[in-house]
Amino acid sequence: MSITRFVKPEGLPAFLAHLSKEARVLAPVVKPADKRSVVFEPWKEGKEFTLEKATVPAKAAVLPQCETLVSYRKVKDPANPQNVKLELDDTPQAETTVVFAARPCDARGYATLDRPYLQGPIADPYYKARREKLTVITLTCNSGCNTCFCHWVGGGPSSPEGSDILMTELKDGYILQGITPRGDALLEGSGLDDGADRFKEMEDVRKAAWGTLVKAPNLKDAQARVAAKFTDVDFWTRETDRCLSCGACTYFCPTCYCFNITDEGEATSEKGGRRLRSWDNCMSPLFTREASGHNTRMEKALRMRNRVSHKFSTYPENWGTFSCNGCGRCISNCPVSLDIRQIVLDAINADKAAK
Amino acid sequence: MRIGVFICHCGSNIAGTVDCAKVAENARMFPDVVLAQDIMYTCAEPGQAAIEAAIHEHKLDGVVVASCSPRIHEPTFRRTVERAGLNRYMFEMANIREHVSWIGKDKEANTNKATELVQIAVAKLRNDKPLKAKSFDVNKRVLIIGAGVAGIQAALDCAEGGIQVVLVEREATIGGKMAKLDKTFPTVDCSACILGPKMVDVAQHPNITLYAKSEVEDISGYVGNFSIKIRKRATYVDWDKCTGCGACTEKCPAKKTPDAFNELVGPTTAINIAFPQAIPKKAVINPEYCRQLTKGKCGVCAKVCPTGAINYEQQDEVITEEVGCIVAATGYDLMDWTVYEEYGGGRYPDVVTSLQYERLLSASGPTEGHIKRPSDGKEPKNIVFIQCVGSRDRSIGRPYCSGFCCMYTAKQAILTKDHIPDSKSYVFYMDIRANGKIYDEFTRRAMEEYGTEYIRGRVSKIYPDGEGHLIVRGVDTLLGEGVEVKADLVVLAVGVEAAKGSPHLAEKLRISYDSYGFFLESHVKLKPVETNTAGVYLAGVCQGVKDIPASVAQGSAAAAKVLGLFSRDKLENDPQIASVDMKRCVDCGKCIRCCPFGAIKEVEFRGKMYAQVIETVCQGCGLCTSTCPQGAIQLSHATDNQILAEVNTLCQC
Amino acid sequence: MKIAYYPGCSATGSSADYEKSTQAVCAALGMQMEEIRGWSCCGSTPAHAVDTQLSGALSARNLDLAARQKADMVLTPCPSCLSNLRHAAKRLENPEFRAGVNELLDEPLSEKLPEALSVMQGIARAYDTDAIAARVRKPLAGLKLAAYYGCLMSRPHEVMDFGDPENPTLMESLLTACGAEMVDFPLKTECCGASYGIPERAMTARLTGRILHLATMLGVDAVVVACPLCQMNLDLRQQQAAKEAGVAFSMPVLYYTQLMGIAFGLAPSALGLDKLCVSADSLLRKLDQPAAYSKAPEGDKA
Amino acid sequence: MPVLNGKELRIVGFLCNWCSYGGADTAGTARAGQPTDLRIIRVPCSGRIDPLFIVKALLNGADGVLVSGCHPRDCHYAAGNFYARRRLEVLKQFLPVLGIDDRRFEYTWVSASEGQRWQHVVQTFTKRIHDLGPAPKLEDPEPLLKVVDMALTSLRPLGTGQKNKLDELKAAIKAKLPELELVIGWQQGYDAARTVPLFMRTPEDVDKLVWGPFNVNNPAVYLPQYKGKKVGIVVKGCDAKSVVELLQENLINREDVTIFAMPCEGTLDMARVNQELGRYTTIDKVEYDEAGVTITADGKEHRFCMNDYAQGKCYGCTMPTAVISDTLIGTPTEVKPGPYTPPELALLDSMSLDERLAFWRGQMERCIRCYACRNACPMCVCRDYCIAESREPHWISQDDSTRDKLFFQTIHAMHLAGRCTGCGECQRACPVGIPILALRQQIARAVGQLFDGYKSGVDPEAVPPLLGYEVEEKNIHEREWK
Repeated sequence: MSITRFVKPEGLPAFLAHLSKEARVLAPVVKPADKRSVVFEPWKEGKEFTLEKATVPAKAAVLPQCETLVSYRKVKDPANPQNVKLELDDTPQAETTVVFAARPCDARGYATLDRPYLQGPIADPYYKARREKLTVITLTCNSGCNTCFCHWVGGGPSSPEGSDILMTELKDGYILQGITPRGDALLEGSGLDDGADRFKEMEDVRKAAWGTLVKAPNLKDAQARVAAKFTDVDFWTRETDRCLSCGACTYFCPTCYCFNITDEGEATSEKGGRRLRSWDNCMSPLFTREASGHNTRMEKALRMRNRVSHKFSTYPENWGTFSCNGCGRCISNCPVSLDIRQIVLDAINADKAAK
Repeated sequence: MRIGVFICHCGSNIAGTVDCAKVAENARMFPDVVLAQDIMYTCAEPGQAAIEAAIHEHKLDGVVVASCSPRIHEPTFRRTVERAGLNRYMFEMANIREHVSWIGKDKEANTNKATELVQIAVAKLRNDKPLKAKSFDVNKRVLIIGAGVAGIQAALDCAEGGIQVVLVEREATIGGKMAKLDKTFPTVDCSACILGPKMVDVAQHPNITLYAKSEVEDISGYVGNFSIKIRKRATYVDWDKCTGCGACTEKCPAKKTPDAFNELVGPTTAINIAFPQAIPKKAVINPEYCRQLTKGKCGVCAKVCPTGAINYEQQDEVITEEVGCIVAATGYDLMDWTVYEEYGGGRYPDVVTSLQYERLLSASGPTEGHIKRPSDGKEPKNIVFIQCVGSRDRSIGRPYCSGFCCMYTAKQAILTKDHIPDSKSYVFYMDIRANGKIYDEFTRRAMEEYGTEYIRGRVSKIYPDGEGHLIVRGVDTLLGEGVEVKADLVVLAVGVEAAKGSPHLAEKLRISYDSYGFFLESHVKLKPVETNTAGVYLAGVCQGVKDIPASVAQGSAAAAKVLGLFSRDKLENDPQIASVDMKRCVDCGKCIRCCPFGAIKEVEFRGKMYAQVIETVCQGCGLCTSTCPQGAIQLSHATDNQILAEVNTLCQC
Repeated sequence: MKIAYYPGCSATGSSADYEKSTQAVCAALGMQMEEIRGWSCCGSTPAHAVDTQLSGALSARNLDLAARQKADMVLTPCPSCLSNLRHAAKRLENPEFRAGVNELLDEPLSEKLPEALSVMQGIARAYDTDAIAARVRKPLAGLKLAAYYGCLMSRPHEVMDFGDPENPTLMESLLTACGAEMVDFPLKTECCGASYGIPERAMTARLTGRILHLATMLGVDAVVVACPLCQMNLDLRQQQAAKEAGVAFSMPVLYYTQLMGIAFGLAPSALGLDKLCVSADSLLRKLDQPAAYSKAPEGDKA
Repeated sequence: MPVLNGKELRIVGFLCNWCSYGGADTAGTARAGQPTDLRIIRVPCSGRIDPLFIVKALLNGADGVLVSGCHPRDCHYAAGNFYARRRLEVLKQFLPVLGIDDRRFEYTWVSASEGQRWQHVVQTFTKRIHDLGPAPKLEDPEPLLKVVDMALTSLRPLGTGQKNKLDELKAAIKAKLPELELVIGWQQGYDAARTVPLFMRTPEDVDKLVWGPFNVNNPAVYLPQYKGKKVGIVVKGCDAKSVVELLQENLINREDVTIFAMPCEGTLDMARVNQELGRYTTIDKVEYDEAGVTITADGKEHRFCMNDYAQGKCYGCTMPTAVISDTLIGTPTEVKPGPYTPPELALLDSMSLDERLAFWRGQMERCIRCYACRNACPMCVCRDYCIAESREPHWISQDDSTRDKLFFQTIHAMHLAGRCTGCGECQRACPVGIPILALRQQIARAVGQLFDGYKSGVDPEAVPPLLGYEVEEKNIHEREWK
């Protein structure tokens, strides 16, 4: 029986305050505008927050849009300006962080990122430093939405993967269930009332959530079908006619993990220079443009092929599971509503139609 | 990169209010700077030697000099670094004299500002790239526009220098205004005698192709490769056949044709030769007065012409000439003095311009040298000369002095005495401007030996007294009283302005001109015969008022420039020009549309279209670089990154 | 186009003949002019020398009265009045000056003031040469005249806007339309001595002498003027000028309105011809007109 | 090396080499005393000065920027300063919308001989900047999150376009399809409550064509990539303006593009529709009527009347029917132009300078540089080589800083000066809803005031204002240096 705690809605701010004593708490905050959006921001005492699904996933907790890998300074000897001392500092900056009210598809993102960043031949020290200090409290979904399809790809409205604590909304409050030892430890120290008596109610709510989902198609041979489509460029061209090759789908995706490295700043200035790692966007032609100007993926169809194939065939080839969590952000945030589900289904059904 | 920084004291000009040693010390901390020292006089020989030595010793690949304005010594120091084997564009300057030391006494602020200016110079230098000038071959032919005395001199000097000359003259004969003069000051030489031989030389010189009665219609191309369209006006006479015998002139019935060459003093015939020594000595028909061409019936000249040279159907002809550079020697015109109603506004026939008077004095003129009053043909006894008519007069927009009128009036006064011994000449003047060799002595002779009465004052009114005389009323400021002279003839020393159509020609040459139409020289003191447009030179009054000796001198000066330009087989272009990075160009055409010199064209490469810079036409203004949204076209030595380096160094918050 | 008329002080006094002939000619042409009710002196020469603000106010008041009578244009025969009215209008363009004038007057000036022109300009604007020629009954054929404008009417150009300041030609065109032959009179804008006739009599005599001498040399039948002061200096002081120049003069000096009146066939008495010192009889006889009464003591019996 | 704090402020000067730099030299030679704040950067010509240098300086710590070039007509390169004059005036009108006081930037013309005038210019400008004090930094103010007021009244009745003859349009397209490679239009998206661009190559594709308030995308964005190929496009009024602007800059050839048009009665603001719909799994049905649409999602009915839920641009639209078209189905609707300020611009107008700076800091923080705004813009034909992501030239760092993100928006706005037709796609495409349209609307308003009410995308022959110049500018006059 895992540790469970219960908290009333009014008790949440106190809970957050408790958490933010030792950690930076990232909570979803509403950004009012004609087009309203929800983004994760460091929570401070008295700051408003919401439990809606965030427009931008909390990937930045482990893979920030831009981080300094190395900061370097060249210190010149006034007497002899020719010899220059180089000071380097490549210690990863990591801060104990709690992601509050992520969604199962966000949390599962961390698991998807862990594989290449930690379980590969070399673990990325920067990612590792942050990942080890991260605690994820995930709010399970009580219903699906028009763009979610987590249950198509092995996830679900209450899938625990990547989370330390699962939080479920009940009629009069929230029950928090510890998943990992780190989660349990946090709950024990949280001083909240015990939630064991509400455990049964929690399971019913979670099962009910599954009921609201639209039946998922079977994607078991999606990996093979998508791989087979690799050489059919016409297919990809027709699928991406309307794509604008901007970066909305990749930057809003909780599982995209490609990055670019650039040097900025002047080594000899007081602030010194910095080697930056920032998100990269495989849908942009810059991703594969070579110094000569040649580009292996000049057409956007090839770039789309690369994105979809990576998530549905190459990643599964390496790690055995899709790297798409079905959060649907690439669909809801796309200026032309390009639907990755449609592409995968078209790839799967294409041979049936051909037969 | 290894940069050397040299801070100049400039004696006390900089060191007076800038701590040069401190600036050098600060400079040592800037990126890539391996050497920073201050020098007493960097531009002087030892200073330059110190830089060259430092380049060798410290294996520098970039130099920053902080001293005076780059507009003065950038070329100097570029040659210095080049002598030391460094590319001349791996060099930057910081202006810490005109922009720092000379404009403020606060030593601490000046030193800090000087340091910052050196810092941004270093920042720009770190982004500079070595640039090589490209060479292109030169068409060693010169176009000279205007065949007055300056144009003739330039043409002869160029031709003597072995250069092919294309000489274009708008009038039917060369010689310009000087050909119209009877005598010239200060020697009272006969103008035709000293100019005539040069005109003949022009006609006979094998290197000179003369296009008389022709105008430049269009100029395209660039220094070394200009393409000129010349419009040969129809003269209705086939000049190859015409021998200049003048038979047609005698028989032509249209005797009332206005004689432009003789400044409309007397009438002439519709077909005529301007004056006996005209070059080319060929007849020309004035289409507006020729009865054959206006009413369709006459044809007398065609009948009498021994060689059948008359051709009424002749049309204009446009010829294209390729040349390497151009000399503009288009001379001047007299301003329209009829704006002066007080002098009769042109209604009184006996009020004539100085040039008309020259034609009256000239033996080849309509009156064969006898001075006659245009109204009644009588010989005038009292002749009044009025100076500064349309010069030094801001009220009609002519504030400048026309330079040579005081001298030719003295000459005309002397000649008048010779022609009419018992005549009396009066000269109303403000100041006598006689600043040439034996010029003042010449005007003294006019006053003392020839009894010309010089009255210092302006004339307020000229009016006929009803008895055939002209009352000239003015004031004698030296006596402080009004003066009235009963004159038989009044000669106005009319002011000078640029030849008609100069602004239009300037636009074709792509040179600038001032509000009076005179062409703008590159530098009023140091480059009077060059313009800001490479390959276009000036000579004579088209650049500004001057007398014959100065015009001739400028003719030779322009020729010297041409010969200098053509002394090399290949011309080097200025490498600070734009270039297109084909990888980034999306052929949106914005740069092509905004380039003032049409120096960018669209080229096709592997099936796609790109912009490309014509290296010899690009002048390096950088308009295209700031117009291209994605920075695909960059002006070398002023690229976006170079300027951004300076901006980022200053604004780093 | 409503026209207001500003006669000026001399009209009711020394230049009554100019006034009579102006009214007659305008009536003959059918030009309705309504005299400004309650007009005052324009300040003439001395006012603006003493206080430009006050002199501006004087003329501005007249223009304002015309504006209140809904007039679009104000015509005045006398060049001095014209100069003052137009100078005032020009100075009113400067807001401070206008505010100063408004204080001086009982109530502020109306926004838009009518343009002041000379009667001659009014006639020329309203009727082109054909319309005037059509009105001529007795063409002035055979008459050789010299038009004399004086120094004030066309200067300064930017205020008076009366054609070329050195060579105005409006009188020539009007009188040519009436059939007269106009000579090119070079001294048309020379000074006649104006009000210096009193303190500097000799100088005025010399100036008028020169004008009359040239006119005589050019063999004209009369000098035509449009200014009361010029007429007086040239006509009244002809003997003094003759003494000064040492030449006998008998040159009639008429107003252009008198000549136009003659051309329109109006009665000499309606044109005040009897007021002339140098009788115009020789001129009239030339036109075989009944001789106007010579300067006999019997006065102007019809 | 910072400025001497306390004594100096950071004033950057851009001077043209031939005249103004010479003028500064002349002032120096004449020992004309001047304050020391100004640091002069020499450029070949005032035409070389990209307004973005000035914005880059002002956003990164400059307290004042002074630009000086040759007097118009004196330019050594003939037309350099004519172009500069237009660009710099547009920039000066644009700065206030960012929250930057436009008095901190000035441009003037000083010739090489005018040493004294240069001294006066430097003294006056330096004093003005010292009076204004140090420039506020973008990071200083607390983020201000104000929302655009979308309660607007339309210049014409908004509707759902049920009267247009969609079948006639489909027939017309099918007729022309054989000679065209494809025709671009709209089709239903992944559910009935949205549409997505449709690429019609076969008659079956044409059957998918829809016309109604959900047609929010601007198909013109795809035309430049098909330059040289025969394509067709179905356009609303605003889309047609983008086509005309592309023609004005010959980024497409008129003979290659076949334009189908129908009168548009307005489009829905999908942001507010989705917000009203909230979280749902399936759309049951969508009913259209004259005044609006009724969407039933997960059994719950939602009413969207066009007057309340249209996009901002539709309320002020004066050209609902395409300006040019080859096939127009239906009669164009006349709209009498009336007073209308775009809602985003109205919001910015209502704020003080400092509030605007705080506003943009608050908005740009959440931008994650996905560049959907750039790629949705039909005018951004150089998107693949954009200076937002390039090192040659290197305008912006990849650093996740609010200042660089705001700087990109100014790049986009300045590049659109005199070209933006106000189609609003950039703002609609922004996933985090930043009201960036306000910046483009401010520039369009300035261009309208400066160039006699010039509107882009209306006349295919007109030259975009910043790609041309007048020797005598009617509405741009040199400011005296009082």
